[in-house]
Amino acid sequence: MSTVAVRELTMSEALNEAIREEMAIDPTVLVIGEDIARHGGLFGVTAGLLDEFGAERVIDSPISEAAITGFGTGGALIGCRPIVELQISDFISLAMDQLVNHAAKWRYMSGGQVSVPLVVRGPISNGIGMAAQHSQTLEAWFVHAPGLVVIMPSTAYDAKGLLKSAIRDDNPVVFLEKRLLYSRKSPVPADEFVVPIGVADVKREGSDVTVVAAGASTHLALQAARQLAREGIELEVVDPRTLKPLDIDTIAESVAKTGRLIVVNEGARAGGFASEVVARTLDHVPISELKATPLRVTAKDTPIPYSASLEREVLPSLDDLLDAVATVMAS
Amino acid sequence: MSTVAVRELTMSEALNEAIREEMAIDPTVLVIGEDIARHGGLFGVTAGLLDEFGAERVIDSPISEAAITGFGTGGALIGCRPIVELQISDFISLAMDQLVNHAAKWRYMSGGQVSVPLVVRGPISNGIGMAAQHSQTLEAWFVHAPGLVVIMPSTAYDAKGLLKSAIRDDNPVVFLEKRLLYSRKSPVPADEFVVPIGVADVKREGSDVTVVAAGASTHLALQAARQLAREGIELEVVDPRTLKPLDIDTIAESVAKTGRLIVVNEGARAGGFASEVVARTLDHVPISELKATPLRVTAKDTPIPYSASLEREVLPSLDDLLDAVATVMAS
Amino acid sequence: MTAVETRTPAALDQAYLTMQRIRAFETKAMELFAEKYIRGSVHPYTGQEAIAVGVCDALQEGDYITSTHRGHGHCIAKGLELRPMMAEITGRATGYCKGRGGSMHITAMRHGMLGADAIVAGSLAMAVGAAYGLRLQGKDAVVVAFFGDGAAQQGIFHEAANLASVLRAPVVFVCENNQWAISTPISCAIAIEDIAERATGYGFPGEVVDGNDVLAVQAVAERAVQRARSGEGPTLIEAKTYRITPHSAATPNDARDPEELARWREQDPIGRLGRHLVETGVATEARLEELGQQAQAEVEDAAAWALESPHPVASEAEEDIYAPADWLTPGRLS
Amino acid sequence: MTAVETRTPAALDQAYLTMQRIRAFETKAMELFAEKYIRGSVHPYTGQEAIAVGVCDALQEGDYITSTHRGHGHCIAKGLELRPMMAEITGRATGYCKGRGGSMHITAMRHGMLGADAIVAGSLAMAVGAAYGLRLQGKDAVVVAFFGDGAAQQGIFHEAANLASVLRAPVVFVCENNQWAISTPISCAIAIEDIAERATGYGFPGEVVDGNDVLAVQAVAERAVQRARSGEGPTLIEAKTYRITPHSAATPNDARDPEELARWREQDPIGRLGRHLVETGVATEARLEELGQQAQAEVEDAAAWALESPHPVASEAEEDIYAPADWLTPGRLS
Ligand SMILES: Cc1ncc(C[n+]2csc(CCOP(=O)(O)OP(=O)(O)O)c2C)c(N)n1
Ligand SMILES: Cc1ncc(C[n+]2csc(CCOP(=O)(O)OP(=O)(O)O)c2C)c(N)n1
Ligand SMILES: [Mg+2]
Ligand SMILES: [Mg+2]
Repeated sequence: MSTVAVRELTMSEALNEAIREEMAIDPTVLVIGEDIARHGGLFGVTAGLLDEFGAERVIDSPISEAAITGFGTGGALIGCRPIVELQISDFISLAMDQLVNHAAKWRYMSGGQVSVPLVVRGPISNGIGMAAQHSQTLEAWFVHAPGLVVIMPSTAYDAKGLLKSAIRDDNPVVFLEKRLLYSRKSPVPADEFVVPIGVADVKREGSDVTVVAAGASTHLALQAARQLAREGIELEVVDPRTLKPLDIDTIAESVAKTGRLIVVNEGARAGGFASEVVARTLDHVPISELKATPLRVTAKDTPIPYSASLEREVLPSLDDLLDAVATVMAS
Repeated sequence: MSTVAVRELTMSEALNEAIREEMAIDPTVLVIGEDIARHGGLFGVTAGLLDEFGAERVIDSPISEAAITGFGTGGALIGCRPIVELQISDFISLAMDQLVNHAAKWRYMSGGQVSVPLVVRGPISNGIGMAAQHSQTLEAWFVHAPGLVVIMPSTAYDAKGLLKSAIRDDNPVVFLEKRLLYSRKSPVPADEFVVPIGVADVKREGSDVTVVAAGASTHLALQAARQLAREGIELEVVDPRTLKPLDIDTIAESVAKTGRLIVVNEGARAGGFASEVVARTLDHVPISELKATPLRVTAKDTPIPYSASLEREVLPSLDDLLDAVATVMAS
Repeated sequence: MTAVETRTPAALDQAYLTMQRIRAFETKAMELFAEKYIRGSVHPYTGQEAIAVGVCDALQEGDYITSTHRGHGHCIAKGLELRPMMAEITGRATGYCKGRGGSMHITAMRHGMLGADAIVAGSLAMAVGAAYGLRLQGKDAVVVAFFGDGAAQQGIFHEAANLASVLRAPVVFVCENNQWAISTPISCAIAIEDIAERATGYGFPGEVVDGNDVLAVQAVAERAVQRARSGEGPTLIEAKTYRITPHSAATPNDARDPEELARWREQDPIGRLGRHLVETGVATEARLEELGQQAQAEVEDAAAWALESPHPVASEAEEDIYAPADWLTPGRLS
Repeated sequence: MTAVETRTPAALDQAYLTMQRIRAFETKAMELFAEKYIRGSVHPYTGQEAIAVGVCDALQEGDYITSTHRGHGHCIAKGLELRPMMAEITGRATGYCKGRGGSMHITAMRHGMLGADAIVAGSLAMAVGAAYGLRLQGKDAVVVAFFGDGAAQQGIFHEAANLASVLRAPVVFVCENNQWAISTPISCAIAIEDIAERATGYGFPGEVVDGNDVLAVQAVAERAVQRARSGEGPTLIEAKTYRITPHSAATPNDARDPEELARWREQDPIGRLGRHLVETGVATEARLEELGQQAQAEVEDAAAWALESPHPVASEAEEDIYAPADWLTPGRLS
């Protein structure tokens, strides 16, 4: 009995709705983070929650990333569903032990006695001159941490549906939001909905090249696809949405169809998520079924510089992707 | 004028010699860590240094992994060459911010004004029932951190030569030692020598399959090679020794020769170093030159369990490697 | 020794028995390690029994604890059963954690044991979150976080203590100052006398107690637990003690001054409670002897049971990583 | 205001000028951000000038500082030049860091500036290591680590303070308590009055000072620096102050009570020093006016120079990641 009512929401509005709805349904959901209560979060994701749900469930924390992550894990162990906001996702580096050695492992180490329904979320803040310590894209670290779920949405719809699922999920979820997408509007149904974790979304169908791209990279891929369509080259854009567990079936199916794979990712090149997608795909699609060598379009293997000209040079660009497509189409 | 004098040393003796020699040459070299002075390190790597060089340069630290890593970075900035021991390499998770956001980035962020001659070293402690928080193989995280050098030696010779180079190197180096290799003896020249950083070593030549494997995995690969040689299958075992920067030329050259690539790595499967080697190799060797789809032989994507039967099941085994070889030889 | 009147003979009997259980359990565990039935390591709680027992006696049904690498004593004091504990540390399928956790990771939710943690100080913030979450759920439960003197130098100690204070979380921080961290004396780790002093930097009370006096520990713990339960916030208890065994089974060499060790052996908390019970006529030597033997017997039974238990099936190694999910229904499944 | 006798008119003149330079620099930086010449953000030091100036006046050639996201004031007080600073924050090749660092990452080794750090509290342990390393090299240098009130809740603050104490590192911790961390009042961050109290938990002195009184700050800093230099170990200075601008250019909305802000504006450190200089006859209104204009002019010149400077060449983006290496020769190359 879902209606067709659909609004245009920014991603931050969509995320805000997701948290608000889940807090309204489930009194064990709480939010903690720096400047998330009074200020409503630096990017508005938690705006209004303090007034609606009170200071007991919407907590402005001291600047203690490790402790608030551990706090969330402890709360999750005894039946709450904490959402921990890290103001910039780079700061997860201060909580890696709490996240990886504790939240991610507690269920396994306990032999399945406990579950850890924790969400740790924060923005990926590159592209706006925040420099090296505020501009990292670190999902590869979390993908390499068994026990974690890793999500990176590209649209307001996916962001809302996936955050609701993440809050309801009984596992620790790292939820990465691209800061430059917060203000981007897209249609979101007014009715209650969730987006399943672990299911990729083919954002555009195409027969020539499979482009796997999540978050901001999805839009780069779609932009390239629109442009190349005029030249008669059809990209299939697969947005994994969840990076761990990865929906390899959808990716492999697409690559088996197109015979060509390009992975776009804003993380540093060495050891990045793009490498994982390439290697993982080869477990499912033998090279005999490939028409071209898989390519990665990633950030350069450098810290992110401050100046605009340098940052532009380091991050993956439309031209980089177009060149990659030309290469795989040529072979 | 090097002599032929060669002793058999364990890896921990070799590491100890490397530090001792460098401390004797260079008064700015200091060592800090938990139980590294009085006790000489839990695994003897720093044994005797306190007596020889004194408490000012050989420091038993409080249990503060983040601070001692930052301490090392600060010392490096003003001209010292600190060696920070993390008692078990898993504890680097407590220092990720200091290591990645500080040590790794300071030179770049300063526009090349400073260098950070820091060594952060510690054991990979799996295989002996230390369980999930003491048994991780995390090099993939560090490989994904531009600015870091990452080293993982497989022999006493490489360990000594590479640690000396790491101490002399003007960049932050993460030096990962396999605990089960500490007591393994191999020949080490009595004369002064170094092993260059960033240069792989072909530990065994072979024509059929290139097996890239570092640290403990090198020995698994060599074991498989010896066994398969009897069946007429020749593995070429390439030990990268340095994981970042990776000597891709040597790897690519070998793969171009054999047409087959298997990467062995003890890290968790998803987002592991093996994925990087596969993707990186494809940048240099097109699939048209490959006889088989590249394979990864890794740990399962799980936390490391305590019990022997479970831990054995999770870590990569000789059988896993033999199966992989059979697969690539069959295609 | 602190006045005894507050406690019934039965309770004292029980405290003595529990301390003997811990002592016997650790002695057996070290044997089993030597015999290679236990992998990794064992960190005996020997000499510190009065702290776990005194503190846990101050807790009630529904309260929780977190523990450390040296956690067997906390488990036993919190009421865990010896058989599944032995099975866990010998890596059996019948262990509390199905053999996945081992000696440093015993978790037993049904006994209010949130888990032992092999990361020094790693569970302090978790304890604060659990305490806060329990209160949010309307329970008047308290969480006790045990940790060592060495752990007090970890950043998370500072963050967790401060966070607990501003949130008035019902948590009690119990620092077992045995004056050594492996081979490192406390004098190399801090430049102050009492770790308890640090509580003033967070705005809650810090108390120093003789950690080898079970009755003194219990008295201090009761005040702290009461304070936490009534919503007044955390307390930091520093219990001065000493481990009378080496750091661990895997680190047998002990560089500590034998005389220091000898002095502390005289302060053995079990001996002290025993002498006190006899002097005050609460128990006879014979009764103490009997309790010691009972503890021995229980531990032997647990070990035998454990060693007869099956090892985990290798094919199950990939189970229990993720909890089942059903995002269509809010609230937890498991 | 603290007695003035200790300082020459010239020194006071200089202090006033430096504070005006900082004020003018930040005002200009906010303009340049509004005009999109600066990316990311700018965190003005406005209102806290007395702290950087008072502390850096206590330092000598060869001493170092570490700084924060709010670091321009520390840089100017430490003697960095305005032109390459402006060039850095406008992302030019002529900046101290060739435009790679930006506003939150100015490093200038030749001026003893080890670097600003955008990770709150991130450079505290680095400061300890630098201080210790300098002493190991036989230099009698001191390192000052500036940080905010919010930073005092980070674990690394605790670890660094404790490590500095046990190693007696020649470091001075300067906590600029402006009572807010972005939108979070100090009352939500700590449950104590003075952050300086925490020093007792590490075994070194903690001192509270009026952070808007440059002479008072300088007096306290001189004691602390002297103590560090003479090998007696660290000091924690808590300077009470207030930022009279919003948190940053990127976070313009300011929820703080306007009356609170107004009260603090009356305590403006520049105004206070100025009034003091006039009252004590050290300077005339005219002279102060002149100094203010000089600061303005220097800043305008720096901005003009910066905006005429070239942007970094994109092709150089991958330079300066790794230092050159020659493992055959011990000792550093760069
Ligand atoms: C984060 C971390 N660092 C180091 C270790 C290695 N380690 C295990 S026990 C121990 C000493 C702990 O000392 P303390 O906290 O006093 O506890 P005790 O062993 O004395 O009971 C150390 C350094 C660890 N397990 N975790
Ligand atoms: C580790 C970390 N957490 C959070 C932030 C985001 N942040 C930047 S400034 C700031 C407030 C810092 O407050 P304080 O230390 O009092 O310094 P102030 O801004 O008041 O000068 C925060 C939370 C950060 N940069 N680093
Ligand atoms: Mg101890
Ligand atoms: Mg502040």
